[in-house]
Amino acid sequence: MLMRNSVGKSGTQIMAWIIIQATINGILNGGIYALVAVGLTIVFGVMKMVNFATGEFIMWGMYFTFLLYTITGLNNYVLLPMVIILTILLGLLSYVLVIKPVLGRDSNTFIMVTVGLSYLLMNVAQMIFGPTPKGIPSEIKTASLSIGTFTVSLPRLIAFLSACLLIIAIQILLKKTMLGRAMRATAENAEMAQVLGINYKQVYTFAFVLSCVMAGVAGTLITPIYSIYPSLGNIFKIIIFVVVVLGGMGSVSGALIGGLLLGIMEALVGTLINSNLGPAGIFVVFLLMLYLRPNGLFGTANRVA
Amino acid sequence: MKKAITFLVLVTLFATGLVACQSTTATPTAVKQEMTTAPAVQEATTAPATEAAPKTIKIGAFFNYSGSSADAGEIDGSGAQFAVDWINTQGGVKSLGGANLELVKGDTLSDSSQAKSVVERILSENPDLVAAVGAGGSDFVLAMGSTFEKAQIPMTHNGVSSKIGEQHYKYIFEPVPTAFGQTQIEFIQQMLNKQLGMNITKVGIIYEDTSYGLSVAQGDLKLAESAGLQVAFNQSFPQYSSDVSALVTNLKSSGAQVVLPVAFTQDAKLIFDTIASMNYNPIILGGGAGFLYPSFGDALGDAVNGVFSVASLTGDEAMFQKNSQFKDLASEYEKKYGYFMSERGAGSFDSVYLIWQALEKCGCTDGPTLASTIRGLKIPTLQPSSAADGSVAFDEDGRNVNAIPIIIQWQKWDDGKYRPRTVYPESMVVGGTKVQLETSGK
Amino acid sequence: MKNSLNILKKLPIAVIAILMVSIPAFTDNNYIISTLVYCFVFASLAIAWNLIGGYGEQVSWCNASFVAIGAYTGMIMYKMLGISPFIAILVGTGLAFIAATLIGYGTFRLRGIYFSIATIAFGEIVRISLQFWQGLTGGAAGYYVTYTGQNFSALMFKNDVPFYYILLALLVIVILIASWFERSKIGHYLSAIKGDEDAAISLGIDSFKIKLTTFQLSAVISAAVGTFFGFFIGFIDPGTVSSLNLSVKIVVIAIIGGVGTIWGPVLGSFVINILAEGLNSMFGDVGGLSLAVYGFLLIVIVIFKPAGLISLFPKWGNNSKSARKSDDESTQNEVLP
Amino acid sequence: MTENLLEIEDLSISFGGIKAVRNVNFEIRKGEILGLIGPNGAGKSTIVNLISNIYKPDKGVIRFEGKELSPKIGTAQRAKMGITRTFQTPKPFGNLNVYENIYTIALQGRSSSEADLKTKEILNKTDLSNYENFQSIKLPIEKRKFLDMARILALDPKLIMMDEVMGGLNPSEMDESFKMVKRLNAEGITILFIEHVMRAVVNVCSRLVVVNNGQFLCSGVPTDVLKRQDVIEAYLGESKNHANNK
Repeated sequence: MLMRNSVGKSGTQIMAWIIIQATINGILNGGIYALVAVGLTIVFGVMKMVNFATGEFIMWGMYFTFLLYTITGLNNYVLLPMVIILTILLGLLSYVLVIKPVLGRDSNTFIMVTVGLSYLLMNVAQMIFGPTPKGIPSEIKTASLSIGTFTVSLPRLIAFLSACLLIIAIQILLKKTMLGRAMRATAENAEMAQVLGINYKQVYTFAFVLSCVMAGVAGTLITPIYSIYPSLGNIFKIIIFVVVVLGGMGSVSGALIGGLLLGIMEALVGTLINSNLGPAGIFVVFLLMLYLRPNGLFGTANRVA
Repeated sequence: MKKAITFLVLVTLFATGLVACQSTTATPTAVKQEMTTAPAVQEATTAPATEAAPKTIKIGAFFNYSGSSADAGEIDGSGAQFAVDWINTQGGVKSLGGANLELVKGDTLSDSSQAKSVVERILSENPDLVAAVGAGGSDFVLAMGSTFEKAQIPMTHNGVSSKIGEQHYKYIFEPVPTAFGQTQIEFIQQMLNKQLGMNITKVGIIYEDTSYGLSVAQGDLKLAESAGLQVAFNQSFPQYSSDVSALVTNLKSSGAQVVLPVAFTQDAKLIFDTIASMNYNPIILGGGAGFLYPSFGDALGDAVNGVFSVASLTGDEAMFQKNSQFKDLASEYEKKYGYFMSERGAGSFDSVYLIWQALEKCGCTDGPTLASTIRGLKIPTLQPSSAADGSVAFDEDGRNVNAIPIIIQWQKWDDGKYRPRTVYPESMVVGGTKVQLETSGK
Repeated sequence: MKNSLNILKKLPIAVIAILMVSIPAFTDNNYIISTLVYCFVFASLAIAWNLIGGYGEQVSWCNASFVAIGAYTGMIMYKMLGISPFIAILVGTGLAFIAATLIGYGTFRLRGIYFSIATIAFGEIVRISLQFWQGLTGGAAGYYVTYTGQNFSALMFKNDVPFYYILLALLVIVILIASWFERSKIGHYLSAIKGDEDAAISLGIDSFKIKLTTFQLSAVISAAVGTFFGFFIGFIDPGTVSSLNLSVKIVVIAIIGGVGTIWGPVLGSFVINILAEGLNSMFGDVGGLSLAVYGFLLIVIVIFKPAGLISLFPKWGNNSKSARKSDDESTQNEVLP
Repeated sequence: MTENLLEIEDLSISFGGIKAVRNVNFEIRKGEILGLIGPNGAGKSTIVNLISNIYKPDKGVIRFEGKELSPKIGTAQRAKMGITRTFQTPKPFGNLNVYENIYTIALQGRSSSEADLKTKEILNKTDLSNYENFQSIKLPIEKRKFLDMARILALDPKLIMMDEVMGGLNPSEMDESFKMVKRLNAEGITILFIEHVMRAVVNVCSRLVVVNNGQFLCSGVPTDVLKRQDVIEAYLGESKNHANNK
């Protein structure tokens, strides 16, 4: 069909262009997947728990950005530090009121409270900001770099690059700092860590808040791309689980690779077969992964964050 | 009040159940409670219906006030609420002793599987409910339809889907048109190609994979091909996508000159931005829905200028040219809600307006009579109509056979704000509004 | 353990049974009837989930997919071939069995959360497929029942009372299956696996087989309920019967009620459904408020009732091993009895 | 000459290049208490895991009652055949009480009434009767070890591999355990006793096999084996050896 309609160029040229462009799109979108998945990865890796409210923290990050924009009128990237402060507060609040009381209970409990939390965050957002999608005027939202006939969406490129930076930063935090070592020890074995004099409660607090901050940062970075509305979290709700597991259960760098893989996969399937099957493509690949390479792309069963 | 009672009954039923579980000794009381509470409901449900000449007439408004489609729900609700206030300030239903209309909100939670039970609840809480307006979308209408049929309560809705008519409902009325695709294709042929001398041969159709998207896009496809246009690309995408670049990549390579997208706000914005960011400038002729919301204009800013879309109706001069009593509606509405009267707002206004007119005409509140009165109405509404006097005309399936869709273009109004303006068909265009091409798709 | 059998014989059951059977006689309010039908449906679904998710602590996020498989099979066979749902139910459950085998076979060999995540992925695949194969499934437009007068074999009724009795009967059957399961060998083995999988295996229990069988049972029940549920709500599309939200609701009901117990999910279903209705009825006018309160209450219940609401009724909850476990976890630091 | 219950021929396995067990050969005779000793990381637990097929050997043969055990025969199946093992840290089914812990296992191949009788019998045999309705995760450590044993007995095992059962017990508790081990053995159950508490070994074992660095070192009756120079060296070397084969 595509070939029939391509004026001037030959079918194969068109195909080549499509495939390359699709790959570019895939990489960029994969960056966003990685970005939003980092938060979940940390909690998952350190606390061995699934946070169903991650999407809502992203959404709140966007609303914080919107709020600060309406007050200050500043560009969303400039607002990042202030957003981080606000998300830290939100994260701490959620941790103290919701997570702390259920520490040490089974996984079902944690799932339940985070499901409840996501309902709460989503609908409180609607009550405060209303259901109508909000947007922040951004001069770059449709900007793109052209490389030959190929185009690279600027906001997505920025999101992608910052995803890489964030992940490097977190890797350094985990590998080099005392706190990072404590987190990894706790991830390995909470009891053992306690024996070694690590206060795992503090580590958990830090891990959870850090993951909220990551989600918040992701939110700020994607404001030029998506409208801001209460149920935005649903866009990513499912995909981030896949990214996390594909990346190897709490491996931060794994999340990046996992995100990219899914992004490219989705783009290629979506472009070459049918954009409705893009997501399906993801999940089929994912199930295959589970069967063939159960520990994710990177090795060990209980991966350290 | 009724709310409380019904809810209470459920709780007691439930409580008695628990009491029973807990201790066998408590069971006699449990049963007694049951005995006493249940008939209470029957009284409650039957009593008010017998009142003559009610002071207020209750109309149910079933929209998605919360959940993922809450943005549309808010616009729907505002239109209906605005209509009710507008009617009451004019003295309510005169033929019923000036009874005021009262809107009873039913929140369908953006979940069509809940729609049915929401309707059931509102009906049981308000046994004196006279009529209803809706709905979040055609799938919601389909989910509620049978309930209204059984309860014999007329409902007017703004959900667009050929499927609804096929149900042969007796109490469901659809003032809005369904032939969107036809108008879009006509517009390309008549306006763009004939009058403006463009040479458009290739169109691309992309639609979100929902019942609404399906029904609009399928219309487009058939008609475009029969009209000799080449459909260079035709594909759906999942609602609330994280990325539509796959779609746009193909679209661009297909060389479509006009893109017919069907989507709601969030996806509409994403599509639009992606098209722009890929340095691709087709003419964009939206399939209604998200391309008409005020928030679409806000999200795009200046970029919205020149975007076309098909619509059932919109809040510009066109809608009151037939009937001067609507003259200041749009401005009053915008003053009250802070955003212009869009398709959905005007549509749900119409829904209430029709019920009001029917009530006036028959001076009755019983479902069957009211329904037949609505079916018999031949009055002008906001809905653009093929009839000279702009009147509606319902067939036996409750479709408004006179309704015709329009094409709007987002243009800068004198106050510097961007709003949709009717640019096609000519019969509906007023005040020398012209299609502005140089801006489109930028 | 042994008294779980007697429980069924206990008087309260009889009382509830009489109560439930007689309710339609007391009210002609279809809303109350239909709300109770919802309670029955979700009680059955939550019990089905509870088999694998509660007794086995293998959290499944795709039980909605089995509901969808049941509902769609029923609808499609009726709409296209005019076959009564009472027959279609056999096909639906069969398909669900196969689906469960496919998921379980790969993931039950793995430990930890793999199974859970795999179910999420599978759920999405089902939803997307239902959306995509429009020819068969009607795509996003879905299927809907067109009411053409009473017709029992086609599950078409003027009001919901017949559904009330059908789904009440189904619930009773499901409860009986669950209580059989709790006493059965496989039930015992599963709770051993839940206790310590390595130990269980080293003691001769084939955990893979046990988990798979349980999951299949859970799927089959869900599909059976799904067939009737589809005809009851009269309109199915991928978003309604196959969404992660529906799966989550099932899980919520089971956990709030009390996992690893027979009556927990039943209790949970009544609480959650009536709570949701009540909240929507009370706060429906303020968009978002009712769901916000809903979320808040979920958190509160989980924090303060770790073993689920069933722990409010000791003699109903505590006959179950798993319920007792959660209690212990919440009171780990208490002194030995 | 008593016949062999289990024979190991030239058994080897390596994890990521590290040879945890290298060409080990030894046999377990019917009815004996064989002590498998060696310093930490010598490969004792790995051998147990190989016999119960938690690990699959890279090469080598395991024969049980003369028949070769193919790697296809899984852990659970072997347990049913009578090849059972305990873990270094007891693994009770925390969600069940003591009775249920045993009953569940006893159910295998028995009707519920038979299982009930079996459970009662085992409870007495293992001095757990007064803990019958005790929540197993609340049991004191030495009772947990007994519970592990009790569950195994529900399988009517032919071979029990006891992996460092004496760890973390005080002398009096140990003596209790000795009695228990001897009693079981008296009932004709063969026991592979993995230990590095020398006192325990000397007390219980009729014969010893010593492994070091994953290799067979020597075997014989406790008294002379423990006199051997290489054995003593192996143990002295233990402090330098920090590898962990679990």
